Amino acid sequence: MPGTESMAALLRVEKISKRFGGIAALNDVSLVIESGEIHGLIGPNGAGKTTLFNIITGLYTPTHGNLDFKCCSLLGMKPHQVLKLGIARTFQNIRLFANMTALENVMVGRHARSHAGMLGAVIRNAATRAEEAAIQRRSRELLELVGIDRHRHALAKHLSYGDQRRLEIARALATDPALLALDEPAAGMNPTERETLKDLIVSLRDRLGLSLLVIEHDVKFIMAMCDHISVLNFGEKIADGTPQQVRNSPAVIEAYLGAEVA
Amino acid sequence: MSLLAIQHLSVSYGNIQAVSRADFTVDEGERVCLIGANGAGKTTLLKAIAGMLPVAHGAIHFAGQSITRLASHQIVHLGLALVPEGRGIFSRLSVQENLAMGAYIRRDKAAVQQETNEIYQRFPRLGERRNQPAGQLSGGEQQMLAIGRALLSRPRLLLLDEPSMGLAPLMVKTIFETIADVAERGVSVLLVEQNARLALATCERGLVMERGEIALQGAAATLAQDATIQRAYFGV
Amino acid sequence: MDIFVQQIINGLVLGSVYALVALGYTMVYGILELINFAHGEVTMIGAMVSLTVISALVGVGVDLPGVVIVLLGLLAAIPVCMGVGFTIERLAYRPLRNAPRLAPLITAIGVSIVLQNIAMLIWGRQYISFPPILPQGRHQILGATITDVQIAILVASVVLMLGLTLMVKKSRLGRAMRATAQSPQIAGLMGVNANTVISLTFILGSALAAVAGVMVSAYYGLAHYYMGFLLGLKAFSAAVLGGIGNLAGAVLGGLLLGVIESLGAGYIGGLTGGVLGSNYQDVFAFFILILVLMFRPSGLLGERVGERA
Amino acid sequence: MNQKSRHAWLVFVALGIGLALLPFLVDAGLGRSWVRILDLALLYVMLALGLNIVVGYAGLLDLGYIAFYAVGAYCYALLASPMFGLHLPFWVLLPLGALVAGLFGVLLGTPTLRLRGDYLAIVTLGFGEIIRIFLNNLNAPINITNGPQGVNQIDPISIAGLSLGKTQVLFGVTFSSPHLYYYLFLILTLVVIFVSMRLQDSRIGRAWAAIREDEVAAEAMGINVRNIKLLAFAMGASFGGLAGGLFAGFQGFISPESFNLMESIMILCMIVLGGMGNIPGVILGAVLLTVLPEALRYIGDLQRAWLGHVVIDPSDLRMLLFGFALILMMLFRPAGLLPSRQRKRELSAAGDIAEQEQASVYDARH
Amino acid sequence: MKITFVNGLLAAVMATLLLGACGRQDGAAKDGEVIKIGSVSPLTGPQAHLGKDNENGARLAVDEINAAGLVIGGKKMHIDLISEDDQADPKIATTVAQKLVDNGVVGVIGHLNSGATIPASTIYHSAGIPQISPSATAIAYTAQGYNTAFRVMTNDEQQGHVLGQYAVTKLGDKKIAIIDDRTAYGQGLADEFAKAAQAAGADIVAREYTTDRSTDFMAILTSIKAKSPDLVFFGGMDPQAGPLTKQLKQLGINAQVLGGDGMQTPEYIKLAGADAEGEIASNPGLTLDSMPGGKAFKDKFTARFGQIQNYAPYAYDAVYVLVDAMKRANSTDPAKYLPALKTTDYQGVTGHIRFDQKGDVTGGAVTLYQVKNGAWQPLETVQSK
Repeated sequence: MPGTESMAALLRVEKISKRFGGIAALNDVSLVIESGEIHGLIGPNGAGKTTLFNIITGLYTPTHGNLDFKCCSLLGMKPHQVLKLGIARTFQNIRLFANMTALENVMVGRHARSHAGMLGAVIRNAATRAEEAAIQRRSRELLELVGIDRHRHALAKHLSYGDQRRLEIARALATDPALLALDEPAAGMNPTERETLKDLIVSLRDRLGLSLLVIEHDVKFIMAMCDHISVLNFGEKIADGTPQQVRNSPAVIEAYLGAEVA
Repeated sequence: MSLLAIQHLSVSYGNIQAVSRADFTVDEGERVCLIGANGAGKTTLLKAIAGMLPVAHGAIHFAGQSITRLASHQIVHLGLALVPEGRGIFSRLSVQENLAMGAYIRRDKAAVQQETNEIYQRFPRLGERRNQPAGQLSGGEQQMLAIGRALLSRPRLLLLDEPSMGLAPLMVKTIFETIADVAERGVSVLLVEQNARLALATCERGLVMERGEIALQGAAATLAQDATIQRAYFGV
Repeated sequence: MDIFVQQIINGLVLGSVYALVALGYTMVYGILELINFAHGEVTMIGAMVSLTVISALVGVGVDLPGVVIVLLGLLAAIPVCMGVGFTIERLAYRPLRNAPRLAPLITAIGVSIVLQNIAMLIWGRQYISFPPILPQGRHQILGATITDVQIAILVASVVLMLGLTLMVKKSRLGRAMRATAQSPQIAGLMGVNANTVISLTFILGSALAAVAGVMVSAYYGLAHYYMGFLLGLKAFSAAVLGGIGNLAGAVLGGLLLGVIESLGAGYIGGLTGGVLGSNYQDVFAFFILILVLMFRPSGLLGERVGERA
Repeated sequence: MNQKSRHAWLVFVALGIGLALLPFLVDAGLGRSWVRILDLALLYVMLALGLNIVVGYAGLLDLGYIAFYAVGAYCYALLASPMFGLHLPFWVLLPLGALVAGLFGVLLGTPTLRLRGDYLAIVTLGFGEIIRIFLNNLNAPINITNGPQGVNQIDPISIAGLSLGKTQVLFGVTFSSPHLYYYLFLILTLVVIFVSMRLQDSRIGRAWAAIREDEVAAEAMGINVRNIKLLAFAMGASFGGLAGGLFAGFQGFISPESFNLMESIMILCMIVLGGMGNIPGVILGAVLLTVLPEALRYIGDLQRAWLGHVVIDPSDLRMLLFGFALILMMLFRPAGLLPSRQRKRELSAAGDIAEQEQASVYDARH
Repeated sequence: MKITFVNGLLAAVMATLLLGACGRQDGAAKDGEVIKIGSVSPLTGPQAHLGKDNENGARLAVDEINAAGLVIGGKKMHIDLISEDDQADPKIATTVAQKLVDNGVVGVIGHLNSGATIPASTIYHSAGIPQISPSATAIAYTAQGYNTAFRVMTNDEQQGHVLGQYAVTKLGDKKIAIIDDRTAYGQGLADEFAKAAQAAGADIVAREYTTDRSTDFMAILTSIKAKSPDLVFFGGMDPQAGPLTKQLKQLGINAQVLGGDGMQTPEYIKLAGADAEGEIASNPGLTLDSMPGGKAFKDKFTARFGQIQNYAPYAYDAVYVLVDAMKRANSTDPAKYLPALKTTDYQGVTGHIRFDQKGDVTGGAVTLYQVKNGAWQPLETVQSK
């Protein structure tokens, strides 16, 4: 599925607004994520980035607007349904299953792509055993891909910070997404660690043909990696374009970057 | 004589040693930054100094007094304040109440009122939202609140744990200006920061932590020129 | 019409009793997120101690007005309950501060059983009756009857709630309590000794329990070593209904639960054409409770814990 | 067969023989009442394992669990007693009881899906009470449950014409009724243990663990939180329903007072005390809390043996000591007597670096 | 995994074996042959005060008999009273019953509640051990066809019938409200009362319910007030009856309160205070004071245990009835003295005790009492059917 229809719209966000009580968190935001691109989402704190994220992944329902993913509208879908369609995510404040092992975390990610039910679990027939083995195999592969296979039996909460971020990505990948949404994946990492992460993200696109949506504050990090960047400020989109276009946008400089960075 | 003196300090969680044999000082009026990779033990070190974690070995002296075995609520009284990682504001309390908590140990109401007003002048956004729950502030505003709150305990030494974490570039700039300003007024600063370049630019002296140990220390300017450091922490 | 007014009054008085006990639950919950299952038992101890003192005073023939004697009983009960509350927290809860969440629940149940049985050893298995020394004045409101004791209970719960709210909202200690509730570590950085604040919360909650215990036994005229269980359960439901951890919520929840029970007992028969009777009053009360929580999962005045991603 | 697995087999066989002989040993050493206590302990093991699915696996605090026990018991009692003149066989009644209880689990679980922690606890508590009140009052206008009088003369379980309610001589060995029930309960307990183990280590078990750890993340990983929660409620409830049916047949008489809130609380105590989520722990907790109050009956005899006479009436002390035991066990083993693998680690490395370093990184942000 | 299960279990078993071993030497030092009689009632929980009362009644009888010297079949006998706590829990009741059987008791006085008595009776029956309940009133108890089940208390039907008739014919109250506490006892009595009262021509204007834990009855009483009944019948125990009477007066309801044996206690007067004045309740049997030995029993009991709660005299009589049967049968073997028990004809402090086919006390009288000047005064004694 990935990469075949290059440069076709994968996710179309149309005039999304979201209000909490009386406060508008998002106002008429539209953007398009193409198949196979890394799309950056930046903006000052409180600009509505995470809110948009939560709307795309089904955690919030927008007040107005529409979302189209591949063929269908995502409106009214629950997170688990959105995931089933192929959008997976990570969380700003890492949300792993802290008391499960790294391997178990990734195996949970395979839930939506496997079927064994109650009866299978109890009688453990051939089909269930085969499925279980496949889940394990795939999970190991993903742990290897993100480079933490050696920690597979450690509890998630015992992993180092960087490894937790990587595990979260592996868990999301286990759901076979077409679009992977990363919420501040580099937060709390030093430049060297960021560099490694950037390589991983780029390789996900290049090797697996994934599309990615990334929120990040580190301008250097995001500019170096993204094909396309959207900028939010006070709930509105103030810029949209290639990294170069965005970097030179006066509105972005004023609201976000500050004069000397640009 | 140094304001803060750390001698052979070790801190453990269970059987994992997070900080081992750290030695350093912070002088009166000095700005010192602590840089290092994730999990190097920086936050642990700050927490141990502030009395939030028990010390396994070694000693901590502050203003000539041993605070090695004191609890955090006792240490505040001596003039040491920590702005914790993640800011640690009381999100359900109002902005005003958060500041009042900062002055919890003080009884001089008039002066507290005076200083609170100064903070509102310095950060007008806080003044505008003084009756709102602090949880409704944006990340940058919360960081300002956390710093303002710490200042209200009238610290001689301010410990800051990653004040730029998760903030937009413009906001990072504002926060660091504030830190510099605070130091100008004679408050000593010990700063933990991921953004090593910025940290070394703000401080006079730098400490580099690796795997729980202080691997290197020296003048900030010298460290900033160090090729190894540039490679490891500047991402060049 | 006067029947309806009477039912509302009945409910409000019953609800004030729930509210008084619920306040103690909610205070402790607010700071520790712990259901202090032994709180009902502390109420029972309060009732028992005050009754012992009151009976002794009446027994030796002290010539004082009834109200004064009851107040003396209350004065004796409050410090005892404070001591009990302090001890419970110190011995059964504090060591488990960092243990898995349900561990203190089990010690709370253990404490509850222990307190009941100690009370049984001290005061025996009998019901103890309250000497009839309080003024028995009755008043008519809109065709309904209300007594002096009922008025006193209503007033006391409102006054205590207002006082507590004021204390928690405005005072230095109250602010420290709320800060500790959110994060004991950060509060420590501000100079707050979290252990002291938590102890004080238990002590304050237990003093409230003593007041509630005295009122309950004075109103119903009896006390028994087993009385704390049901009272505690109802008060806990009330606290949850109002939004546990919220003082005004505890009182609102208490009053509402009282009124619901009262109206349920009074009108279920009529509403269901006689198919269900007052034997279903608790079903009715729980049903409303469940309904409320379905639409407001954090109780009526509870903070909406918005899901953050 | 290598050395190790041979060793395991030996243990297994010894265990089987031990469990088979247990009622006779206990009968000879302590008296038949202890065989009854064993029977009850096995019922509580089933109940505790059922509640463990809801609380231990899925992390849903349920204080009304006893309702499902009641549903199973009444299912059996009403269909195998003079009450309606029906006398269905046990192999219809036990699955039926489990099924009906499971349905009730789904029914009662549905409105609680959005609730968390203590709010969930109070709602489930309410449901438990509602069921008990209905059972207690459905004797009018139509008599369905016989109200507070309870249902009497319930048929004992009878397998292939062999009534477990009477003393039987099989293969030349005399089995009293409690002995016979012991073997039936033991077999079913082993089945329940087996099912519990298999479920824990399965796709469904992982999904339960995931919602226990973090519901939002679980949903974001494609787990249908609603269904998986209801599955936990239904599964736990059906274990309860099964145990309830057995209880009705064993006891011959049931009334609503056997299904009060305190019972729910005691079952919760069993799993927390034993070690939540860990099957051996839960079993130990159930056995301990059934046996302990009965063992404490001997304090009078102990006093007589050691002090020559009874100083304090045992009935005054029994529950007091029980309360103290609960507190002390929890203080010394806060994660339970046999904590689960994960909880044990959770405690031993109470603050590991990664966690401490980031514990509060983002929590203040919205 | 199962290893730990067994280890835990074995540890528990070992502990109890040790304890049990210690416990098996009781009574060795006493002179004469020892026979064991069991006494079971709730000694913890909300009904503990009544349970302890039963035990005390039985203990008084046993001590008297031992002091007087008991000779059966030419041998000197010593009775050991083994008291157990059933917590008013049906499940614990069966365990405890089995424990008494294991212990070799030859007869049992108990249990207190019908809910505990009924399941336990199956165990006594299969062991062939006679059981006399001093207080269980549910009809179902003796309707099971067990030849070992007896009671010295009138059942709900007998007492309810007397009360229903009395309310209508003697008190002349036609508009009647009924409250019960939804326990087996309260509901059973109230239902039988309702039947009898209706048969006598009364109009049941209200049927309300409470629980055996409640202390607040304002809501149901307010509903009742709207129906302005002449009489309010309460099926339940004194802890509810007391405050209920108080609240009834407080609401200004002008009706006679009537109750059964659960209300005819000194506790009721204490709890209701001055409001108890004039209210009526029944208790099976004749008045204690009018019985031979009744006054003496009361004095002895009060001196030793304090106030009689309720059923102590019945427990006391039950012990004597058991021993009387043994004496007549000249044996302490349950199988041998059980037939003698059936033909009991014994004058106790609660009345003249004879059993019918089912084991119910026959021809038992029911006495009605009224509170006058703060004390229960007998009104009249009625023969039950």
